[in-house]
Amino acid sequence: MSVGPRVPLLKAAWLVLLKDWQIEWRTRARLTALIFFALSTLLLFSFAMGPDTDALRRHAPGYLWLALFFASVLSLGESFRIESENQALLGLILNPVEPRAIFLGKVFGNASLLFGLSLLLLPVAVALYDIELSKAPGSLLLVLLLGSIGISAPGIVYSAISANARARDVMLPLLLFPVLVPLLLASVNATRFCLGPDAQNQLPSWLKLLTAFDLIYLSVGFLLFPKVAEED
Amino acid sequence: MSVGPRVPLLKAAWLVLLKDWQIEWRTRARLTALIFFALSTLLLFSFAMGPDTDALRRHAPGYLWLALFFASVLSLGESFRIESENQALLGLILNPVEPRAIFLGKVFGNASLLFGLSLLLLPVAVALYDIELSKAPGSLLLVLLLGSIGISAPGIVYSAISANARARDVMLPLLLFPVLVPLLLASVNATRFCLGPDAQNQLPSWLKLLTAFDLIYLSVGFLLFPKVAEED
Amino acid sequence: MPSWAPLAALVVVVGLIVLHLAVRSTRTWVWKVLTGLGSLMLVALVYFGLFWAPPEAFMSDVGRIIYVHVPFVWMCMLAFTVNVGAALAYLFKKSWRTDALAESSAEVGVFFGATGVLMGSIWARPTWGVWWDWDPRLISTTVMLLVYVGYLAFRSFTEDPERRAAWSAAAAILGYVSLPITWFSVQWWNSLHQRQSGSGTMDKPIRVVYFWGAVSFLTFLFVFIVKRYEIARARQTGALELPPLEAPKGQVTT
Amino acid sequence: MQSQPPAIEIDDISKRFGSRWAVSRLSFTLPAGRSLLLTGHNGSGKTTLLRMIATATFPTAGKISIFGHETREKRELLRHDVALLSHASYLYEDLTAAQNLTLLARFLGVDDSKKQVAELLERIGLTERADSPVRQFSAGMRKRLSIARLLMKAPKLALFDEPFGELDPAGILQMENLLKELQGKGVTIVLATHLIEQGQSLTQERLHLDQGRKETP
Amino acid sequence: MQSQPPAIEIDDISKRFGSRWAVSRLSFTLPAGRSLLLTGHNGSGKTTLLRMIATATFPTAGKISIFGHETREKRELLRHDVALLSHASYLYEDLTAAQNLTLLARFLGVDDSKKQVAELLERIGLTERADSPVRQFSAGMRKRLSIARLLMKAPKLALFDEPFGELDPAGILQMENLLKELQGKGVTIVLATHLIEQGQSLTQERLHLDQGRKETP
Ligand code: HEM
Ligand SMILES: Nc1ncnc2c1ncn2[C@@H]1O[C@H](COP(=O)(O)OP(=O)(O)OP(=O)(O)O)[C@@H](O)[C@H]1O
Ligand SMILES: Nc1ncnc2c1ncn2[C@@H]1O[C@H](COP(=O)(O)OP(=O)(O)OP(=O)(O)O)[C@@H](O)[C@H]1O
Ligand SMILES: [Mg+2]
Ligand SMILES: [Mg+2]
Repeated sequence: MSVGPRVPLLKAAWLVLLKDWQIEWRTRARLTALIFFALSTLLLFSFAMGPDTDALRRHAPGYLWLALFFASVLSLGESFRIESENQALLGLILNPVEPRAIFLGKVFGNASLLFGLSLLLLPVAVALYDIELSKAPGSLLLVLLLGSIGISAPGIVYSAISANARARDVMLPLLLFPVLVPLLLASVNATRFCLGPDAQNQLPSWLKLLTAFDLIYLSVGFLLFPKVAEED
Repeated sequence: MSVGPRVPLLKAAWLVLLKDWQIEWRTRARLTALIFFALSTLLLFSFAMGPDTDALRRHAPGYLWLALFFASVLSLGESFRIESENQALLGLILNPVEPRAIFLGKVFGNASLLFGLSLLLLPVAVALYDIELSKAPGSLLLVLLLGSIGISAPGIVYSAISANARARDVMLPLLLFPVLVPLLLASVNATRFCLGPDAQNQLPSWLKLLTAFDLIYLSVGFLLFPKVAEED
Repeated sequence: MPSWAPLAALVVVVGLIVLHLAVRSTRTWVWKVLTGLGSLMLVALVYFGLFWAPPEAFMSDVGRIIYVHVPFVWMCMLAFTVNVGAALAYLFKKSWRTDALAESSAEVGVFFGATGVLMGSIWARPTWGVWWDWDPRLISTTVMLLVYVGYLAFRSFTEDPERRAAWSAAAAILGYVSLPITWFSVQWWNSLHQRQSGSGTMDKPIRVVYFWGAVSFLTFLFVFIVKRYEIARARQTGALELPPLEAPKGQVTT
Repeated sequence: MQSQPPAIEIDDISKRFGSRWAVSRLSFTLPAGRSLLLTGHNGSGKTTLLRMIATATFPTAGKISIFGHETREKRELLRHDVALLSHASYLYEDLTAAQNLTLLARFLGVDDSKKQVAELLERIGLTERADSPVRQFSAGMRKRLSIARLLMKAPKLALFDEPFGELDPAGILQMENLLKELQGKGVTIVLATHLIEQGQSLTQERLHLDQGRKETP
Repeated sequence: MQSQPPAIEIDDISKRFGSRWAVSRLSFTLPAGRSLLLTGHNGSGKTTLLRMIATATFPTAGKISIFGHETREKRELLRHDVALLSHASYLYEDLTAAQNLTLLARFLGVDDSKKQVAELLERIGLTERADSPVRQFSAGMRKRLSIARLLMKAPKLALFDEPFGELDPAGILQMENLLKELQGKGVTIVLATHLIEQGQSLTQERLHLDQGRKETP
């Protein structure tokens, strides 16, 4: 009898990621629709607030992250919708693919999607909210990357839970949002200090918070995911 | 051979609505999760904007309607998710139930859900954003009601379309949001004038716009729905 | 340029378009004539726009972009009107032709609209100092474009051609209905906030050149739609023929 | 008495999915009062044909007439009299067996829906599970409930797409009796199945499809 | 040589869904090298039992051992050697037939995946449709692709849940040959079906379930 996984963890995670991209590429719908969704969210914010250029510029980081948040709800849900048809997730686990490989593959797939999306949103935010990107572009990229991972790590766990529950679409935000509040605070503030003046040099502490958040949820998710992905 | 529908249109619409509520009641997940989602959206707004009480109060109508908008995407999607399992929508149409009855039933089911949600959000908005409800409570209710219908009427048509398309969840906002921009403008402004001073008596004209929006989309949707709900 | 020139050009162009639509046999060459004519008019537009017309009162030479900027947005709206007409026609009577026309007009319309808005945006930077402003015209045009970008995205995600045709016809109608509503509500919204919009009164020579531009871009609009329509029809060809009466020989059956 | 129109008249229909023809240039007439066995290998177009007869979808070209009414034009009329038992169950997963049936009864305007639902549940052997949501049903139980849905409708033309699948031996026997009983009542039956012998003993006519075309078996 | 552990050892298992017992106090041993026919009326717990053997779910009480390994503890190990053909197809609807198989091959670490995918597609008769997304497949075509998935895995224990359903006569014949061939290669087979005679001719042991309990048929 063969022993242990035939394909190592990271290779399997990479295969999961490739598979998701393959499906993505065949349907192509998710990426385009996400971009579009995030763009119209940015626009909706400014419509809802009225023509108040000053307030818009001040709150730009908040709008940017909220748009990413709502987009992430859609993206995370979609990520397990493709697995819930024909019980494909179970098929994957029985394949056998280690659940942890699925976790890693999906987290990094989603994070890269969100990161790419945030890069696309930046120029739009410049146009709409009249912000300046050139102050600390490196830190800004880092904030966006850490934020994307921070949304995805707990998001994938909750998305897997709610993919099995009834009323999947609505369960996800129910579970996810409260957990993400600290992340939102940290990302919004870090982004604010990347875009505007940072007199008291607060950026590093927010970055630290973001990193800690990511590491905690990556490891907790890594440990928990097998429990939520399969029956016990 | 029997001729024509055995059950009249409005009766059938009422039955569709009852059925949806029955499913809703059995799962109970949608309503609870919707409330929760809208609440955390309201919270997220205040977090994202930081401690700026004045801006919060000024933009409260915008936040309220944005929360309802994002909640409506979930609610509308769910509305056809229950119909897409086992091709239940087709089963309903072959029953036979007139597609227009399905349209009416679903629009008013969704509108009442959103209206109820908005009523629940009001006290929360009072607590979070420090607004006053007592200025024109009657008009405020009217605005909320008209807004809920205005979201649901085009929303149900688009939701029926995207329920069958790939990447259902992400397709709906793509189609719906741009169309809802005028509704958002009208609702936000009408709500603003219900909550605050209305020196130039602008409320009636916004209410008129809302009513027109509702009537137009109800009738266009009523005419178009059969074309999108069944094959031709 | 004499002030009747744009009108005369319009009569010629519309005549050719009607000829193309009415007489099938002319379809092979009318579009070529229109392309040539349009190119000539464009050259003339460059001359009249850049050298003949006086500089705009407030914006000097940068203002000359108006000769392309505004006609582009007009063409965009014209294309969307064609689109909704095709969608309505499709719902009344199923036809692959109207579906192809709907697709091509929406795509060409988005092209013209996006270019027009982009030019406006480029224009705004030197004159207003920002890329974007909360002007009703900008907002309503952008929202209109978003409606149709969504429409096109939706089309490309739907595989079954018949369902796509029916669904996108419905989406086109709902979308078009929203245009006048957006237009008026946005204008209302802003006028109530007492903001200034960018338009002013125009000098007569400027207006003449500006209409000239509109007519020359009309020819391009027409040619683009016709060509795009032909591509859409070519993609449908497989869809139009019935399968052969007898099964093809030598086919493997399981 | 006027001569009756044929139960099903298929006039040179073709059905395309994307660039593939699922049904090609098919013509066939089922005279009134007779029943049809539909056979063919996997992917030959049986389900597609049944769905077209049931007005769930329509031919890309050609026409189908049921009892003399064209399906596309008269769909509202026909849907009262045609019922389809399909691969898809049309059931609401979150409603119970009884609720699913009651819902259908209400839409059909059945008067004593309560009694009829109870009778049907008894008949398909799900009385005990009447109040379980369909989500918890086994494959065979779902199939049984779909059969009850079809019976509730009391159609004049009943279409069965692989009705024996997932049923246990007792269920298969019941199904056979049901098919005979319906025919005895004058209901026209179309039966698509891979169990050819069983099918032939229950029907009078046969249509064999091969890649969407009529073939002699 | 040491005496072989039994292929399947079911030790007083019960499985509860909500407040209902789908399988109750079941014990059974399938000796190594023999194959099992699983029968029972609709809702008797066949699918649930197979899912438990395949480590897709686990008993509420009691233990199952496969080749001497307890399923809950050794699931990672067992999943390499057990394959399940189920009501659910585990297929990705938006990938093509070939892509679905290639994906599985990659996860299994198969070397010449391209060749093997082509061979399997040939074997199940889907070579022509290799590049169609599964969403466009008919019921029988999906079933065939699921069978290819199972074959790709080359398991030591193969579980079949109603494998004959939806297959055309040629497919049923192929399935029977496949079951014989696997047994010839020493693969242990568990076959749940309602076609009892067919099943009995293919297996040596039989387990009949009635409301989740063992019964003599
Ligand atoms: C310095 C900046 C700009 C100036 C001075 C300007 C000026 C004008 C003028 C004079 C018109 C014609 C108005 C009329 O027909 O009554 C016009 C039309 C238009 N502009 Fe601009 N524009 C500017 C920037 C923009 C920008 C940035 C955009 C979009 C992003 C834009 C979008 C439009 C549109 C859509 C129209 C067509 C409206 C219509 O007449 O139907 N413009 N603009
Ligand atoms: N929605 C669809 N999109 C694309 N192709 C489809 C679709 N539905 C069916 N087809 C194709 O049409 C053909 C006929 O399918 P159909 O389901 O009618 O076969 P069938 O005879 O019922 O087969 P089975 O015995 O396997 O149920 C198949 O080639 C199938 O791939
Ligand atoms: N997810 C579930 N939740 C609740 N009950 C379930 C669930 N799955 C199965 N059951 C119940 O368990 C029992 C056994 O179901 P199972 O699917 O194992 O039956 P089966 O023998 O495979 O029947 P069939 O021949 O109809 O396929 C049934 O009463 C069913 O209602
Ligand atoms: Mg079939
Ligand atoms: Mg079963």
